[in-house]
Amino acid sequence: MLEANNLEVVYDDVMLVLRGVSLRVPKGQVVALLGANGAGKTTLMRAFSGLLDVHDGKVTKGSITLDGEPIHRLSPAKIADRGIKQALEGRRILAELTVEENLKVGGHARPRTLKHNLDRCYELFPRLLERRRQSAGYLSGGEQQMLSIGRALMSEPSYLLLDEPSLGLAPLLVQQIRDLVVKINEQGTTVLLVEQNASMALSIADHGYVLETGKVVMDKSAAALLADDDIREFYLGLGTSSFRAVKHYKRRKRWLS
Amino acid sequence: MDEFLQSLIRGLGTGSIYSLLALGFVIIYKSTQVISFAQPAFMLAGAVLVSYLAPQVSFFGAVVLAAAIIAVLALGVERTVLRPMVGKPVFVVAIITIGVDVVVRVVTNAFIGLDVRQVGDPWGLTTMNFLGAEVQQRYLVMIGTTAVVTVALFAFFRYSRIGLAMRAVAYDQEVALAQGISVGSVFALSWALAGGLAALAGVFVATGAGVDQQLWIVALKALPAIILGGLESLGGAVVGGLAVGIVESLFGTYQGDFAPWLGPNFALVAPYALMLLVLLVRPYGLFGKREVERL
Amino acid sequence: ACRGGDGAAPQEGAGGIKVDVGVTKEACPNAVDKSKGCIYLGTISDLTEGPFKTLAVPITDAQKAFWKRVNDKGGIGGYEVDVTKYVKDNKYNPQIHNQVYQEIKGNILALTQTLGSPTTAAILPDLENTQMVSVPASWTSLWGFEEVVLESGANYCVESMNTVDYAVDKLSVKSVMAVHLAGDYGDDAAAGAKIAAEKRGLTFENVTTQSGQDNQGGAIDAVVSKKPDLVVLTTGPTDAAVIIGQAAARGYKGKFIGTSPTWNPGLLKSPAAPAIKALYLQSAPWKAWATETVGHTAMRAALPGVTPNDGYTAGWVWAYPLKAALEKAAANKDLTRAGLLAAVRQLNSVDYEGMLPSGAGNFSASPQDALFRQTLIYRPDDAAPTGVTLVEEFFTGQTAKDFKFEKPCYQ
Amino acid sequence: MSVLQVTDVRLAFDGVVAVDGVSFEVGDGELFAVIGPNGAGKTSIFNVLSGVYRPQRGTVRFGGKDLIGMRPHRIAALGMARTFQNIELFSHLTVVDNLMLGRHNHMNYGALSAFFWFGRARSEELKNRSAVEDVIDFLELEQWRRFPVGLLPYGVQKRVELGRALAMEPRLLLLDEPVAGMNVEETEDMARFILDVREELNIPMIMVEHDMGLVMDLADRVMVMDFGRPIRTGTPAEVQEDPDVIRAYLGEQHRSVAS
Amino acid sequence: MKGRPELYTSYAQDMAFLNTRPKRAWSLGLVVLALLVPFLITDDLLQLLATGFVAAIGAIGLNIVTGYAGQVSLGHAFFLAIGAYTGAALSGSETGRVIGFGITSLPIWLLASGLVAAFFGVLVAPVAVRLRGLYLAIVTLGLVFLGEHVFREWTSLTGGPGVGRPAAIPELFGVRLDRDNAVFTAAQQLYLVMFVLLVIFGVLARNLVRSRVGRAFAAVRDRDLAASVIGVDLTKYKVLAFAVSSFYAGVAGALLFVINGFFDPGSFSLLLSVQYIAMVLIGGAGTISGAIMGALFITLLPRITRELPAVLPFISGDATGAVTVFQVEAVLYGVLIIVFLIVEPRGLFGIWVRVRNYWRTWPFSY
Ligand SMILES: Nc1ncnc2c1ncn2[C@@H]1O[C@H](COP(=O)(O)OP(=O)(O)OP(=O)(O)O)[C@@H](O)[C@H]1O
Ligand SMILES: Nc1ncnc2c1ncn2[C@@H]1O[C@H](COP(=O)(O)OP(=O)(O)OP(=O)(O)O)[C@@H](O)[C@H]1O
Ligand SMILES: [Mg+2]
Ligand SMILES: [Mg+2]
Repeated sequence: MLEANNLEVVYDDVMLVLRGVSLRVPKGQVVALLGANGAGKTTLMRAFSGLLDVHDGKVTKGSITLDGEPIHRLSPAKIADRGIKQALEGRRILAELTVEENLKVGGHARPRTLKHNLDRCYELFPRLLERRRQSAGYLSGGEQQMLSIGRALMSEPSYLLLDEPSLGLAPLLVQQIRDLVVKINEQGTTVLLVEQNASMALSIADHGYVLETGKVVMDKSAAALLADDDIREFYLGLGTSSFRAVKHYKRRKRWLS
Repeated sequence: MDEFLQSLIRGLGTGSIYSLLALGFVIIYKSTQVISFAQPAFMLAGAVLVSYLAPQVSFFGAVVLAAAIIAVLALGVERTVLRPMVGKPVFVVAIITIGVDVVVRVVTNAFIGLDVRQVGDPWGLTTMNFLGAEVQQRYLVMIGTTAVVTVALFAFFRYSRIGLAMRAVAYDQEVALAQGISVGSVFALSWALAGGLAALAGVFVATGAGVDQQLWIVALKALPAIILGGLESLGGAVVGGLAVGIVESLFGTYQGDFAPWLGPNFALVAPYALMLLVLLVRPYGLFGKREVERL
Repeated sequence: ACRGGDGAAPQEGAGGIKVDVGVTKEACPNAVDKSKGCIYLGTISDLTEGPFKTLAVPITDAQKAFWKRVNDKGGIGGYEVDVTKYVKDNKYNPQIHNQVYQEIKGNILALTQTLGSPTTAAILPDLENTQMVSVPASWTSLWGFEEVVLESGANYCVESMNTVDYAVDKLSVKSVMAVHLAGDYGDDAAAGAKIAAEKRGLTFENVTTQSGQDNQGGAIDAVVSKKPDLVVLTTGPTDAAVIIGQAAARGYKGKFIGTSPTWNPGLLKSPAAPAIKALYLQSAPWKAWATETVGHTAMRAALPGVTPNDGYTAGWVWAYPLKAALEKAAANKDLTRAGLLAAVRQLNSVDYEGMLPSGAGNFSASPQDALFRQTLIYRPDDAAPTGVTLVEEFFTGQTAKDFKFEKPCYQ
Repeated sequence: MSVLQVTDVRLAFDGVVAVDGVSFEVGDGELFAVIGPNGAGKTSIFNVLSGVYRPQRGTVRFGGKDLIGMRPHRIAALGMARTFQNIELFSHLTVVDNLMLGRHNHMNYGALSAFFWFGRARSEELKNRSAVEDVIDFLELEQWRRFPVGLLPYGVQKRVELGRALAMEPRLLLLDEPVAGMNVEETEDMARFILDVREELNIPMIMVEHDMGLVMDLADRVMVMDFGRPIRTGTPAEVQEDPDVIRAYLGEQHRSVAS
Repeated sequence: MKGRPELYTSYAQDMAFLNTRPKRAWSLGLVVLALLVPFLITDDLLQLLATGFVAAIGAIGLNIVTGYAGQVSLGHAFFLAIGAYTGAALSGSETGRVIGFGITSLPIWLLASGLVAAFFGVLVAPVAVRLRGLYLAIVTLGLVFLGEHVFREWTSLTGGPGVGRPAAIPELFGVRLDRDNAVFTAAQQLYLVMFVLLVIFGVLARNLVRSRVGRAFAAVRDRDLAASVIGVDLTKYKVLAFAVSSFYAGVAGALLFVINGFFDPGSFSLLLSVQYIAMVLIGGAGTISGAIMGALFITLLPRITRELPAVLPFISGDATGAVTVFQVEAVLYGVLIIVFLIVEPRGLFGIWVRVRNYWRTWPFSY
């Protein structure tokens, strides 16, 4: 089990971004993490994968434990060795490398099973196979997203942290990603899923957390969250019927203020 | 013809020194996107070290030892002053390497003393017959060594994960970290390799006449070489270095007859002219890859 | 000026001597006799990174020893001389040279060393303005025309004339090539060689090269392809080793004669050593370290334990005229800058304690009359302390003897 | 009257065919949407329109001119503005400066007047500054004016990008995935701004977007692409029911997932 | 109005040159101080400061092409050289050894130096605009080497290496600024002139970078493709940046050696270019005041390192011992640059921003 216990994170020594977050990712589950932009979801992910340092961030209080053992002082390489892998937000493919090189970089920590993992990736994303010799920078936005996920899978992580995997993907692919998450989860990978597409995330998660300005404000089973009125309105957008209607409603609000 | 062949081989000889230097620059660039201006100092330090060690442990022992010591020194420099700069703008880092160069060079100078020092190589200036031309042995040794080093480096980068890891680190350190690549080790390795190569090059330069304070200037010849070859290409570095050596040598031999209007000693800047011409046609050098640009 | 200027008004110093800048009633920092006042002399030299460090350091050291000896012998006119407080590094860069000069100029009476010609040229107008007497550490023929500069020995121009004459007379050469660095050091020598070659009816080639071991290809190619009987070298030591070694390796069999900055004893251990021993001779403006004269002996005694190097000899020799000028000024009861300069103009010979022949050190006559025109020739020798032994005593060649000296040779 | 006519455009990169035989027109005041699977060539079409890529075949007519071969800044001067799939703001500059850059072609004083500032440069700067302030008002960016855009939240950056395009006073606006990565609330905001642009400024638009709710709600007409080729063009309702579109792009479950 | 210092009632006010009260106060204070300095300190320091001011003009130029337009140029020494030789040749007198035209009026040769350098900037720009990053940097470095070759060989212009020629002659309204006169010493005059010139060129540059042109530079730097799509002509602005930058370099080059009075072609080496890059980076890339601070820092640093050993008790003042004071100086120079950039990679301007932010929120610094 991967756990954050009462975690506090500060950027640049001054910006307090996480204020006592506790979160549990039990082995074998899919946990969804929802929250508005800037709530601190990515920050939490970075804390798990040890990448805070790159951003001048620090854990100032609390701890992160993997099966009870604290890991928040370890280097990213050590953490990756223990099977925790973050697919970074915003694709972050290595534009100058080819598609295949990108995948190989992803498999850095698992050199022995590289071949096997490559094949698995190409099977999941045939599009990448077609483009394997191309510079990754020339892929379309969605193809880059596939590559980013594929790269994360290359190291056969036991804990996979996915940061907005459906961003910029076509509806059909969103479904595929969703199915993919289910599938790798069934194969034994634990998943922490950050998503703006809350309906997609909650449809496959076992448990969900809602983060707001650095605090966990909701911590319920996915089913309970799906039924929650606030969640339905603010995260699932189920309150309104059409954007045109929203427009007039908001316009009025603007006039009033 | 004889003259031409001799000139060519001399060019290849000095060119192979430039290649070794260029390889060092390229290795550091590949992993950090920084041009390390500390290379000249390491080169000087390597030659000076050999001049001290050779009487004790024989020339070859001294070369190996010096390359190793300079590698460790480079590694130490990387640890202390470059590591805090991870993720900082590369041109700032480049200026820091200039600071390192000043420090290492001044300290090294203090060990040179008043007399020109000798590295004690076994070749001296003896010549041998090669393809019908009289050429100095040391040039052949340089060419041979460079070939061996190049092949070894190629194999290393090809068959180890490190080559790819280096490039990943260079393009995006956070991504590399997230893949479990130890950015620190990659940096350390590249600095150490580059340091060792610089030391080796320094010794070769010094085989001609000895070590003096100005030896470091030779390292600047690697700059047109790496641009000619394309900044990120090991093969390019080798080809670029040889091209610089050959162009210099042939210009030295023939320019006075064919193009005296270019002025004496044009040979010394000819590599830069060549570099400009090549870049007009290929803006990323001979083997460089065009930068990926997309909207 | 609205603010106290830099030049202090003349005052009455110890022993009724008039003083202004750089002379104090207080004793020198390391005074032998604390009751004496102090004359401060400045040194601007190439002490760390520049190309002439290996000469500059011994020069500076030797001058320190020289003035210490003067102090030990009772100083000058009730003063001792300090050359340790205002020592600056110019890195052989004219701008730095000027900057450090500006820093110290308000505290010194004169410069006991200003190393290099472009560097010194950068402060020359100021030296003239402030009447600052200065001792160069270079042998360009320009100094003969500068009143404030106290040069010693034959300049490069004259030295190469003598070199060529020597080679014609003793080695019967028919063709000369000057291989030299750019700048007045090399240009001056090349100009001298050319004048002599013309005078003696030799063919002459002029080849400029750049310092740096990898930069000698052009020069070597020129030597090997033109095969002159004599190459007059004015480069740095490693440059010379590369040129001589490689040219010999490529079959060149003529002679090289280089000026003193071209030489370094370390070359005798270089791969080029056999070639150097076979082909190289060195010209010199004065006698080498190990010579038995009063001055040489005193120098060796004053510098115990050092590795012999003719940089020391140069530094030591160069200091004599300034010592003579200071003594003359003190005798004139005027140790102001103007007084010192006036004293220089009264010097028609300087006692070099045998290091230069008598008659050397004339600063009162026109350049044409005052110019010192004698040179020595040395050859490499493993056994000698500075790697060279004498082959030809002080001589003036035909060319130099007849030469009308009207402007610096290289101009 | 159509503002833009694209006929039979084909674009390939050594081996990869990105766009093939694409033709369409955009009418005055129309909101035209382009959808399709990832890698279908949507962004590539935008890049052709704005002159970043040069197609091997086909014509693009805009404002009475053929755009093929024209350099990007010339096309921009004709009134083509766009936003980008991955935010392409000048991250070190403030919001105001980014928007002022949008007005680059509405000023035409040169370096010499810039040096001396007073006179021409100053008056033009002032005039354009107030135009920029109108955009700031319009997009409700007041509170962010002086922030370097790199520090702004993602949703706001997307809005600034729209603002920069609007500041150009375009005759055609290209929007590449304007709500990708946004949460529900931000998406609603953006939808509102798009509608405002349309209704108040009456600027024709081409929009690429994977959020079907938005596309189906806002677009007048939709073109669906797959493998670089258009497979269907029609009203949202028509397109939504097309079996080819469902198979290639939407997927059977889309109605349950997207709105 | 205290308490609401940043309330603007018009865009004009908002966009004014010094748009905040502290900026106005600071600037005024600095100018007054700078004008008092020549009456307070010695000539050698004045000369150093004057050199720093000139370097600042050059650094501003480099900052325009590198800091603002993002084109890293290591070729600044080349353009400095062109300015220096234009100025020296125009104002110098014909000596038979070097050419000279005797036009000693400072404004004339200064402008000409800038223009000639700008012309060369425009000449090389077409090659430069095709290149990026380090390729550009090293190609411009090539310019320095090729330039050095030309200057070495063209002795009638340069006097030749190791020999050199007198620098430009500064004469303003018939007054020779490089000579002491009844009112001022040469150092005081040069200091004041260089200061005034720095203010002029600084203000001009500041105007440029806050204008349409400056924004276009920044756009080219941050994201050139996007810039072209919103209507910025990349080639034009890259060429313009090179031209302006070279103009500044030309001006600075012409003035740089006036203080020394003498220079030789050896001055325009890689080292000089690197120093200017260091000024820009140490000052903080992309700010005018940063460039000025950086230039002063780099110019004064050797002097500082020369003074430092005196206060460090464990270093002997020995000039020739095993560890000499000069080696310590040289090492200090390197170490100070390293430490400085490690501690504050954003440069002096970054420090300034920190200090300002600290005081702005003081005493509530959290
Ligand atoms: N490197 C950093 N330095 C300073 N502040 C930062 C840094 N990275 C993030 N922040 C701040 O921390 C807060 C949380 O950011 P974070 O990226 O974790 O949010 P998020 O929930 O992932 O948002 P999004 O949905 O936009 O990805 C934000 O207010 C952000 O401005
Ligand atoms: N410069 C380029 N060089 C090579 N191939 C390219 C280049 N630009 C685009 N491609 C290829 O063209 C295809 C179309 O890309 P494009 O970006 O237009 O897709 P898209 O429809 O916008 O997809 P998405 O919705 O994922 O953004 C992709 O397969 C991509 O790999
Ligand atoms: Mg996030
Ligand atoms: Mg796209």
